[in-house]
Order: sequence, then structure tokens, then C-alpha cells
Amino acid sequence: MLKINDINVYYGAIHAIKGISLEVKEGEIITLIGANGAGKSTILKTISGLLRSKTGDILFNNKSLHSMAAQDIVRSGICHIPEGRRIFANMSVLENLELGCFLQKDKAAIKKNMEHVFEKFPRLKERISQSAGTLSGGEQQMLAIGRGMMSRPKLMLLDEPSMGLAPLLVKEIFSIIKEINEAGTTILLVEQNANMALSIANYAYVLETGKIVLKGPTAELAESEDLKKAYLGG
Amino acid sequence: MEHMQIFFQQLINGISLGSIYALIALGYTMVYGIIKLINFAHGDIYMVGAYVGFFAITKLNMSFIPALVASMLFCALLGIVIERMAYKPLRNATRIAALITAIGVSLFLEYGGILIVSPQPRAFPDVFPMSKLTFFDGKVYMTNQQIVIFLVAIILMILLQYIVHRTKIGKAMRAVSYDQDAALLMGINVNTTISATFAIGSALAGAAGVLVGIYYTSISPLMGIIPGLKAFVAAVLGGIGSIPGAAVGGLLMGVIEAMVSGYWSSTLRDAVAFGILILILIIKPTGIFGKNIREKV
Amino acid sequence: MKLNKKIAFLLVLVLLTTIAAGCGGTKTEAPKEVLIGANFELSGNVATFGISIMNAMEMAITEINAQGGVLGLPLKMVKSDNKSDAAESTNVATKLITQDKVIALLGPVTSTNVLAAAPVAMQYKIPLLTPTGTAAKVTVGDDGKTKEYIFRNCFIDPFQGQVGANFAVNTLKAKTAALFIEKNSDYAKGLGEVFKANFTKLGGTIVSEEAFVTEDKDFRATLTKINATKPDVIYVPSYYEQDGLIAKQARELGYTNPILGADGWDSGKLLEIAGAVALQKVYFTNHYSAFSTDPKVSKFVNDYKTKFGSVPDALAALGYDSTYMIADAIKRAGAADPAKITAALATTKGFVGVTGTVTMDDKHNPIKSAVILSFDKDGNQIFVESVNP
Amino acid sequence: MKKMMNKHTIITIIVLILLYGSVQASILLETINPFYQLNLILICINIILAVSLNLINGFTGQFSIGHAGFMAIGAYTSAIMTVKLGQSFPLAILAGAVAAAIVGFLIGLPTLRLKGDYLAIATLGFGEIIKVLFVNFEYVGGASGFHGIPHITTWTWVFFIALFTVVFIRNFIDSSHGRACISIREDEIAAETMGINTTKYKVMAFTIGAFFAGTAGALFAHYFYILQPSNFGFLRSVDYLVMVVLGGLGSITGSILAAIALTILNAALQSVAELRMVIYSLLLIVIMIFRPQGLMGNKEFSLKMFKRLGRGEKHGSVGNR
Amino acid sequence: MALLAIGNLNMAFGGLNALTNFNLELNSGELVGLIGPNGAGKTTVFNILTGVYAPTAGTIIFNDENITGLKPYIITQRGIARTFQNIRLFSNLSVLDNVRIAYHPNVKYGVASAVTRIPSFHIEEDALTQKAIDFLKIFSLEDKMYEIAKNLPYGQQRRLEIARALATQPKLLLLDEPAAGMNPQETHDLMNLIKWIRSQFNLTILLIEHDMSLVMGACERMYVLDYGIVIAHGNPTEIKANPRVIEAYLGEEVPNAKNQ
Repeated sequence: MLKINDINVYYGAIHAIKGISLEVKEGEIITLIGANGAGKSTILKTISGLLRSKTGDILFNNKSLHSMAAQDIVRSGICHIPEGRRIFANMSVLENLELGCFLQKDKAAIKKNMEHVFEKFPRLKERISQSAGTLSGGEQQMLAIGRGMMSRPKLMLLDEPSMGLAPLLVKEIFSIIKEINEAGTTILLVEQNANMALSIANYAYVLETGKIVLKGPTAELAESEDLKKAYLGG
Repeated sequence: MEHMQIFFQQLINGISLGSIYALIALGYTMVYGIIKLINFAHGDIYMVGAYVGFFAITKLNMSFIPALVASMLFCALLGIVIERMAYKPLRNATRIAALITAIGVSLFLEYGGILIVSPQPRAFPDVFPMSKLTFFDGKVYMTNQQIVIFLVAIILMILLQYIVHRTKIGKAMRAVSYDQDAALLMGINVNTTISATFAIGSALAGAAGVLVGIYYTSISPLMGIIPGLKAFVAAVLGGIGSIPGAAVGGLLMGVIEAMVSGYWSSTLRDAVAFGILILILIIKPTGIFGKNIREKV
Repeated sequence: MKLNKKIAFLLVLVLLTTIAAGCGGTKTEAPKEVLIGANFELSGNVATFGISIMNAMEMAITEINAQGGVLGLPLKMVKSDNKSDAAESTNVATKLITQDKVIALLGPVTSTNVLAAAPVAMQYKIPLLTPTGTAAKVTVGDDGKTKEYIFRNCFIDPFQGQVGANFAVNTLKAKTAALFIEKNSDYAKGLGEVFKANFTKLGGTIVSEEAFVTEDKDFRATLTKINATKPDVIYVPSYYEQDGLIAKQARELGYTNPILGADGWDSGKLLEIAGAVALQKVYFTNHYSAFSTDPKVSKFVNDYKTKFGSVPDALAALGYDSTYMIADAIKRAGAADPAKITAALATTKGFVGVTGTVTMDDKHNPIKSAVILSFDKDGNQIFVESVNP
Repeated sequence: MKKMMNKHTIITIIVLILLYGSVQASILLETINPFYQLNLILICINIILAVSLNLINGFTGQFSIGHAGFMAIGAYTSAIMTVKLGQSFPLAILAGAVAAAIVGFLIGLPTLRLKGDYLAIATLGFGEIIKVLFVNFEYVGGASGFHGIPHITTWTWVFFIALFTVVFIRNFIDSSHGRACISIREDEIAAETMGINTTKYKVMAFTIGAFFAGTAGALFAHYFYILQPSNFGFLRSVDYLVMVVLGGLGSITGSILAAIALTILNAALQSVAELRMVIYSLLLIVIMIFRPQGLMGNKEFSLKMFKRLGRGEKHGSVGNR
Repeated sequence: MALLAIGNLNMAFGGLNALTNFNLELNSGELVGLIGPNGAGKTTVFNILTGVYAPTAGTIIFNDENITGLKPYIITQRGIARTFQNIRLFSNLSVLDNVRIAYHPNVKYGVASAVTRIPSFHIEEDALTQKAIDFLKIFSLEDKMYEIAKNLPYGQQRRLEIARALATQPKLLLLDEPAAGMNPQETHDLMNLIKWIRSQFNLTILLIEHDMSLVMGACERMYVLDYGIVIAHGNPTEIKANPRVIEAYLGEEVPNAKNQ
């Protein structure tokens, strides 16, 4: 479904992504794990068009995303839920959700999507007209995911959904991610919380300073001592 | 009682002037909110609006409402053209370069205007017969024009509020001004949204131009400079980037000016206006409705 | 730090100097035309007046040349923009005299700018005629001596202010008056002071003195304040754009007594700006009446209308007359010689223009009669009375 | 000392003497057209203003657009000194400069906490307030202007004061104090962690800039006979800002070149009045779009640049030290 | 005697507690690591230490002096220097000037001497430049002296930032993610450099770092921060084995992970 071929991404002088290739198959949950600054978020940003790779290509359903405008990437069915949630704090919950399906013109479809989101996150429905900035951290994360779901994406890029959340909430969020996946959305998940990510993903790539150092089915990786090394040093 | 009457008369004078400032200030605040540019040419768009209204009424024999709409449409288009041609190439340049470009556009409109329509002031035709409402045994007046200005300003502000909060493009505008990257991820076309912001802001300035033409009857190519600066002060006063802030700031500015002229000296009015600006900047740079943003270290 | 960057810059300067010196060389070919410099406010805040005068002057030049020019040569006007700025006026005067080698200067419009250009004319002994610089000190130095090369073709403030005050007291029977003065205009300030002095001398009281600045459009706040003092007359000696707005806004605010002004009120635009209703009981002193039956005046008014589509205002008429006055002086001097032209200007006597018959007095001020005009129900100018100096 | 007396210094001094001498000689011999003379003087005054504004905007990175206000204070103060108080010209210049510096200091102290656009607007406001105060100050003629100022400014005065200004600011910039200012432009937070009192240096740059603007104002006042508050409006500040930006923020030679070029352009366009401002404004827009860093960027102009260009090298770090 | 003692530091931004009762002590000559997941509050500690923020509560005693809430430039002059997570060089200036600016607080000549170029100016300026050049030699940057800082390769920019911080002659050096964006070889070299400068300049160093190989290899002690609270401190071996640390980094052990 998504194929990344040998991309190199720079932030000014910093060579952030050094020749990474990976693949996401339809219906799976793929996770990118690794310590801070490894380049996980950079990969997601490059897929969704916020950053551009210097070399290499990204194919989504065999179409190159490289020179596609960000809104066309969204239109093609990719939705990126960025790190730190990036909800529109100055707007209401409802408005945030509406923005999530900005490109959708069919009012009935929007209504259906919204019901679907409220089904998953009843708490958002209770706070529908509340300003998003006043939500708690967990609710904001739910809103960010809900907003992403509104566009009915084929592929969802999730960046650090557990960040700053209490353990109980993290579990809740992850079970919802699993449900979204089971309902047919492919997911590319970036997480620092490796154990949690490994628990729901099918396949994982471990990144270290812009390179893939380890990859494999999650069951194998969870056992591996190398994983701990990648995080806590050798 | 005499004093009260004078006070109310000054208040009416101030609110009329303030409604015009508010309409101009809205454009400033919207543009600043979305691309962080002080659009110095905004006051001159208001001037262009006055001229479009003038020609629409005198040459095309339009009545008030069609002329107002024509002027707003023309200014919206002008705003888009200016943004695309002059500001877009500089979106990633330094602030000072963008500001100088804006000053360049402003001078271009002013003196291009002189070339095209001559520097002579034009007399705006009387659209409404002169009549007035009186209060306090006829001691306090409110003219037709003042009522029209106030009503049109209110209607436009309600309309703007509707656009910004209820329509798709309005939501896109708010999203882009809050977080451009996140807006991109929603599939919002940032360029289109910025153009729309310029269009709406410029249309409001165009409307203000027509209203001023009716109110003062005299329009000239350099008429935009001073109201432009004052409206900017109003926008800062209200909290730049905030739409209700611009409206309140504009009204406040008009009333303050009327009071300074009425109770002190009209020649000190500009000094007071800029004095307020500086005080606001130093004491509460975010204005009345603005929000604080901390620099990330 | 290397200093060679400075060398390069200096080389540029040297180059510039050389060019400057080179161009400074004298030209000795026979003149093909008689050059007059026009130093006017073509941009900046009083560009309106500069351009208006310029139009009338260009019309006059065309007419003069059609009649054979002066001294057998066509008259040519070299125009330059002083940006409505005093320093630029000096700059432009210098350029016109030393670069373009004009033999006489016309302009600027405002007293301030004339005062800035005058020293240059004095230094190079080139006659300067301002059509509109009304401040007394324009032609007379601080030492009380008349400036040899500086002339004007308009009333000075004391005369017009006095005429206004007399009219207010004697004809309008006003006991109290309010002054509303344009603060950044020498013209308005000068008139205001003279009016005040004469009005008080004649037994009247000034009940309110307010000011505004040229850029103002909204006078309602101050007018509300003036209105509260209930004056018998408001004296507003400014230019028509502000005057029109003031009249209109004063009437809106319920002021019904007379408004008195000066020649700055004379413009076809006034009626459009103020509307006929507001112009009732408005009087102003002027150089001429565009509705005069004098054939010379009506020809000028008609020609101007044909060319520019509007009735010429007093400024245009003065610019037109000034051009003829210079041409007349050159003819009488008999040579394109600044000294002789200066002498001829100083002895101007009985020169007939559209603004009246002019004789230059020993202070280089024209002696001519003033008129007082008002408006009829439709806002057309009507003649009230004529005042001789 | 021996460091200063290298070959370049000697050549520079010789060129300066030649330049000054040739102009002065042609003035004395009356072979130079007074209009060119006037523009040479104007160029020098504009150089003082542009270079001093560059210290604030270009080197210290503080966005000020109220320079005409300081110029006005210098101009009026010096004119009061000569006209009203009968003092000598040098004393008048000094008084004008010091008065402008004091006002610069007083304004700078509270406003320099502001950043970017906000600072720009605050300085614009101050410039306008200064203008309005002079309008209401009848002692100096109010709005109609201050008349009867003697014509004392000569080529000798402006040449040496402009030279002094350039040398002063160049020497200041090329010292530890100047580097402290530049570090604020580059990164204010990093500058503070280098132990630099950023407030002190911002105010210092602002005060020095105002000082020289005041000097230029004094020279200006005593050349043009008359002062009017409206001469010192927002547009005049913009003129100098444009010189600085056009020449390149942080390039002294850039400011000098831009001051020369724009003064000449202004003189050349005088006869096409109606088009002058249109051309000027279009030029501004086009230059900003295609070269937002100005003609020189933050580089200094030098003959070496030509040599390098001749050899087809890139001029990566020319003169930037 | 501790060189630095931070007592019960609290920091709140709006309603959010970025730091809660943070305590830390550094002895002279130590190299200590400050680690923790993203957003744990590490950089906030640095910002408070260097005076960028004033803490909501708590005291900082440095060298027997209370420096809480002092202005940044004064704190630097007292002897605390730092580098930044996202390098903050004077990027349009030469490498040499970057270091010379750091010497500024020690410059004795005034503005008047600078402008008039009296001999004492040249003497001091030459001495200062020489000192800066000598310093650059230590960091093998002397051949890049006239290079514009932003044109340096990334690794050298990092090194220059450290050099510049050291030029302020600090007693305590705070390094904020010095290895970020570096490759393993560069990281390795940096580790050696840090160890070396510590002994060479008789420094105390506090280090924020995500690259665990660097932290574990270089630091004697470390503090682990999570949600603004110190969850552990001790030597590298202790930290590596600490279950709370592992949980903070890798997340809670999920027992049924293998069932997927």
C-alpha cells in the first residue's frame, strides 16, 4: 500500500533521514519505534508532505507522493495525526471534527462519519461545543484521532499518541487504535512507548539516528535484547 | 445638561468614525493573523474602494447597495492580486523585507492612483437625502449618513462573524492562522485560504471606503494613509489577530479621538492615538483580546 | 578590517564629482526658447494645489506661445516637483536655476515652501514670482527690507483678514466669532491672526479658537465644541476641501449662523463637497468671481472648463495670471535677463489679469481689489460686494 | 598602530584627501554646478542617516522606523541654538546630536523590550508623536515651520562629519562592543548566555543611532533655511529604511552606496513628478522580491570582490569580519 | 561542598506543572547526566538554571551564592555556560567572532577607546583575538576561523557551540543534547571531547542527552526525569536496571504482548 524507497531528508544541515526504505501493507499496523531524535516523526512528515525528501520516493497505491501538494495527499486517503496533537485549541470540538473532513463535500457522509467518531469517543460528544483548548490531555488526543477519522482515511499516520498521557489512558487509546485498524484502516504508528506499540502492531522498524537498525515481526522484536540496547544504550 | 448633550454628541461622532476604523482594522487583523504581515497597503485599498464606489455611482449610475457591493468585489480582487504578486514570493523572507514590500505596494497604490484619477479630491455624490434624528430637544443629532455607516458596519461585522465561524472557508482561515502545518494535514489549501483572507479583509476596506465617501463627501488618492495608520493602531489596541478585538479597538479609537478633539485639542489627537499605541505595546502588547505567545527556547 | 571597501566607494564619489564638474560647464549656444522654472507641489500633501495651478499655467503658456511667445522666442516652462517639502523646494529651486538655467521662477504654492526657495533665488539673483504665497514675510525679510527678487501675485494675509473682519462686523453684524484654523498652514494661521486682531479692534469677541490639521476629514468633534460657544460667525480661512467638509458638518450639527472664509474657498468642487444647503450663509473673500461678466474672465473660465472639465478655482486663476505677468515683464524687460525682468516685475503697473488689475507696490505685493462672494439657493456663487484696498 | 597604517589605509587616506580637495577646489573656483554641490551635500547627510540607522536595524537587528523623528530633534535643537540662543554652529550640532541621543535613550529604554513588528510600530508611533509635538510647539514656528535658519552647512562640514560617522560606526562595529550588538541580531538568547547585557547594547545602539541622526538633522537644518514638522514624517523614515534595506542590513558600504544611488535617483526623477513615486515604489517591490537581503546582503563592498568575481570564485566570506 | 544545589524547584506554565520539587546537587568536577523521555522537563531545568525563566518556587545555590531569578547574562558571568538543543550559533558570523563574543564580558576597553582606536584598544583586541584563536586550536577549528558559522558541517557547529560556551570561562557547563543529529562516529568523538574538556578546564558538566550510549559511557551519575519529577538517580548500571526507568522509556510491560 505504502512504499518508501531510500529517502534522504534534511533539516538544514542536519541529515535527519539517511536512506530509509520501508513498506506498509494494507490492513496492518506498522510501528516505527526508537529513541527521541531517531527520525520517526520526520518520516511521517515526509509522507504527508510537510517535509520533502531530497532523494528517494514514496509510493502510495503506486502513486508517487513526492511532488503532490499536501492537500492532495490528504485527498488520496492519507491522514496524519501529528505529534503533540496539534488540535485547533481556539475552536470547538465540533469545529475541529468538521475540519477533519475539510475535503468532504457530502453532508450525509460527514454526518455519518461524525456519528462514527462519537461512537468511538462518547466523551467528545459530551463536549461537542466546548473549546478544544479546555479539554484534558487525553480528550485532546481523542479529538486528534477523531479528527483524523473524519476523513475516512485508508492510511492513518499516528505520531506518539501516548505522549504525556497517564498509563490508563494510554491503554484506552491503544485499544481504540486497534479497533480503528480492525475496522479496515491501515495504520503507521510512531511510538516511544515501545512495549505498548509492539503489543498492537504486526511489524516494527526500530530507528536509531536516522537509520533502521532493526526490523521484524513484533513478536520477535519484543523478545529481542537488541531492542533494549537501542533504547538504553549498549 | 448642556455638558451631557455635548458628551452624547461627541459619543455619536466617535462611534461613526470608530465604525469606519473598525472595518479597516478588521482587514489588518485578519491578514496579520494569518501571515503575520502588517499590510501597509491596506489603507490604500480602502482608498481604492472609495474610488470604485465613486465611479460606480457617478459613471454607472448605481445606487448605494450595488455600488457598495461593486466596490467590495473590486477590492477583494485587488487584495488577491496584491497578495499573489507582491507578498507570496516573500512568505519565507525576513519580516523587514515583507514590510518594505508592503510599504512599496502602499506607495504604488497612492501614486498610481494620482496618475489615474488625478490628485484632485472628488466630491462623492449625495446618496441619501440629508436628514437626521434628534435627541434631547434637538440638541443632539445623528445624521442619515451616520446611521447608515453604523448599520452597514454592524451588518458587515455580523456577516464576517458568520463567515469566519460558520462557513468552511472561515474555518479554514482560523485553522491556518492557528497552526499552518496542522491545517495542511487537514487537506486545507493554505494558499487559497490566505488569498481568501486578503479578499475578505480587502472587501471590508472597500466597504469602509464607500462609507467614508458618503460620510465626508470628499475622496482623494492619499486619503488612506492616516485612517490606515489609525486603524492599525485600533487593531493593536484590540489585540492584533483578534476579530472582535479589531471591532472593539476601532470603536474605542474613534471615541477616544472624538473625546480628545472635543475636550482637549484636535491637533494633539494623533499624538494621543500613537501614545495609546505605545502604551499598549509596552504594557500589554497583546492588546485587549490578544493571547500571549511564549518564545520557545 | 580592510579599508579598501571605502576606497571603492570613494572612487564612485570621485566619479560622480567629475561628472558633476563636467556637466557644470557653460553652454554658449544661442537660446532657442525662454526658460521659466516652475517649482511646484506636484506630489505630497498639497499636490492638489500644485497640480491645479500647474494646469492653468500650462494653459497660459500655450496661449502665449500661440500669440508668438516672448522676445520672438517660445516660452518654455521647466517643471519640477518639490514634494510639498520645504527642503525639496530649496533643492528644486537650485536645480532649476543652476542646472536648467531658467531666467525666472514661478511657485511654490505655499508660503512655507516659498520661504524655503526664496534664499536660492536671492543668492542667484533670479526673480521668483509666487502666485499664492500669502504670508507677509514672503517678500519682506526679518529686517523689514523688501526681498529684491521675490514677488507675489496675491493678497497678503493682513489685507484679506482685515476685509473679512470688517465684513463680519459691518455687514453681518456679528458680535462674537469662533476661529477654526488649519494648524499646519501659514496661510490659514496668518489670516486667523489678522482677523482676530481686527475683529477685536472693532468691538467683537472671539469666543472660541480651535485648530485642525490638513489631513483631517472629521471635524465633528471640534465643531460640536465650537457650536457649544454659540458664535455669531465662524471664520474658517482654509482650502476648499476642508472648508467644504467643515461647512457640511457644521450644518449637520445644527450650526445655522454665517460661516466666513477666504479665497481658499473658491473652487468648483466646494459645492459638490458641501452641498448647496450647507453653503447658505457662507461668505468668503476672493480675488475674482468666476461668474463675472468680464469677457476676459469668462474666456478664461470657458477655456479652462473645456480643457479640464471644471470651473477654475482662485488658485488656478492666480497661476494663470502669474504666468502672463512674467511674460509681460519679460516683454517689458526686452531681454531674457533676470536683472531686467526683476526690475520690470517691480514696476508692474495696471497689469490686467482675470483676477483684477494689478499694480506692484514697493513691498512686491500686488495692489488689487477684493470681492466678497456668497452662494445662492442652488449653490452658485453670487457677488456680494467689492472692497478696494 | 602599525596595523592601521597598512597600504590600504594609506591609499584610502589619499583618495579621501583627493575627493575632498577636488570638490572643495571646484566649489571655490565655482566650476561645480551648485545643483550637484547640493546633491553631494545631500548624499553626505543621507549617508549619515543611513549608516546610523543601519547600526540599529542592520547590525543590532532592532527594527526601527522612526529615524526621521531623531533627525527632527537634532534639526530643531540645533536651529534653536543658532537662531534663538546665538550659539556657534559646532556647538549647535553637538547640542542637536546630544538632544537626539537623550530622546533616543529615553525612548529606547522602554520600547526595546518589544520585538520585530511591534518595535517597528512603536518607533513609528514615536516618530509621529515627535512630529505632532513640533506642530504644537509655537516657539519654533509650529506647523508652519521654523524660518530664518542661517545657511552654514558646507561641503567641508558634511564631508568630515559623514566621514566621522562612517569611521565611528565602523570602528564601533569592529570592536567587542559592536560584536555584542551583532550577536543580539544573530540570536538574542544565545547572546545573553554569552554574558552580554542585551538591554544595555540595544539601548546603546539606539542611542548612538539617534545621536548621528540628530547630527544629520543639524546639518540639514542649516542647509535648507527652513524646518517644518511635516518634513519629518513617516515617509522620510521610510526613505532611510529603504536605503538601509536596499544596501543590505549589516553592510556599511551597502548603506553608503544605497544612499548615493537613491539620492541621485531622486534628483533625476524630479522632472517626472507624477511618475517618480510610482517608479520608486515599483523598484522597492521588485528589489524586495528578487533580492530581499538587499544589494550587498551583510557583506561589505570591496575591490577584492571584483577580483574574485573576475576569477569566477564565489564570494562566500568576503570582508565579513 | 556542592558546586550547585537546586532545592525544591517548581515550575508551572499556566496550569501545567513542568517541574515538581526538583532537587539536584552537583559536586565540583562531576559529569552528571539528566535524562528522561520527551517533554519530561529537562530543558526547563536548564532554562531556569540559566535565568531564561524564573522558577515558580525553589532556590538555586551556585558557588555559595543564591542565583535564583538572576538575569541570564549575570548568571553567565557568575560561571554557568550552556549549549542549546537546537544549536544557537551566531550563524552569520565567522567562527572566530562567535568565540570572540564569548570573551566580551572580560573586555576592559570602552566604546570611546574602540572608536578612537587608541593603542590600548589594539593591544587588548589583539590579545583577545589571540586567545580566541588558541581556543579554536583546542577544538581543531582554527583552519575554519574565517568560515561563516552556518556554513560549517553540523558536527563542527556543535563543537563550535561548546567551544563558544567554554570561552565564557564557566565553572559549570550545561550541555543540551550535544549529540543530537550526529552519527555514531561523531557521537563517539564528542564523548571523548566532553571527558577531555572536563579535565582540561576543570569543569563540572551537566548533560541532557537522548543518546544513551553517550550518557551511559560518559556520566558518573545521572538523574532521570519523567513528568517533571525525578524518578531515579544513580550510576549508569543502577539506572539501566531500574524498572521505573525502563518503564518510563519503553512503556509499561505488556504481559500479553506475545499473544498478538
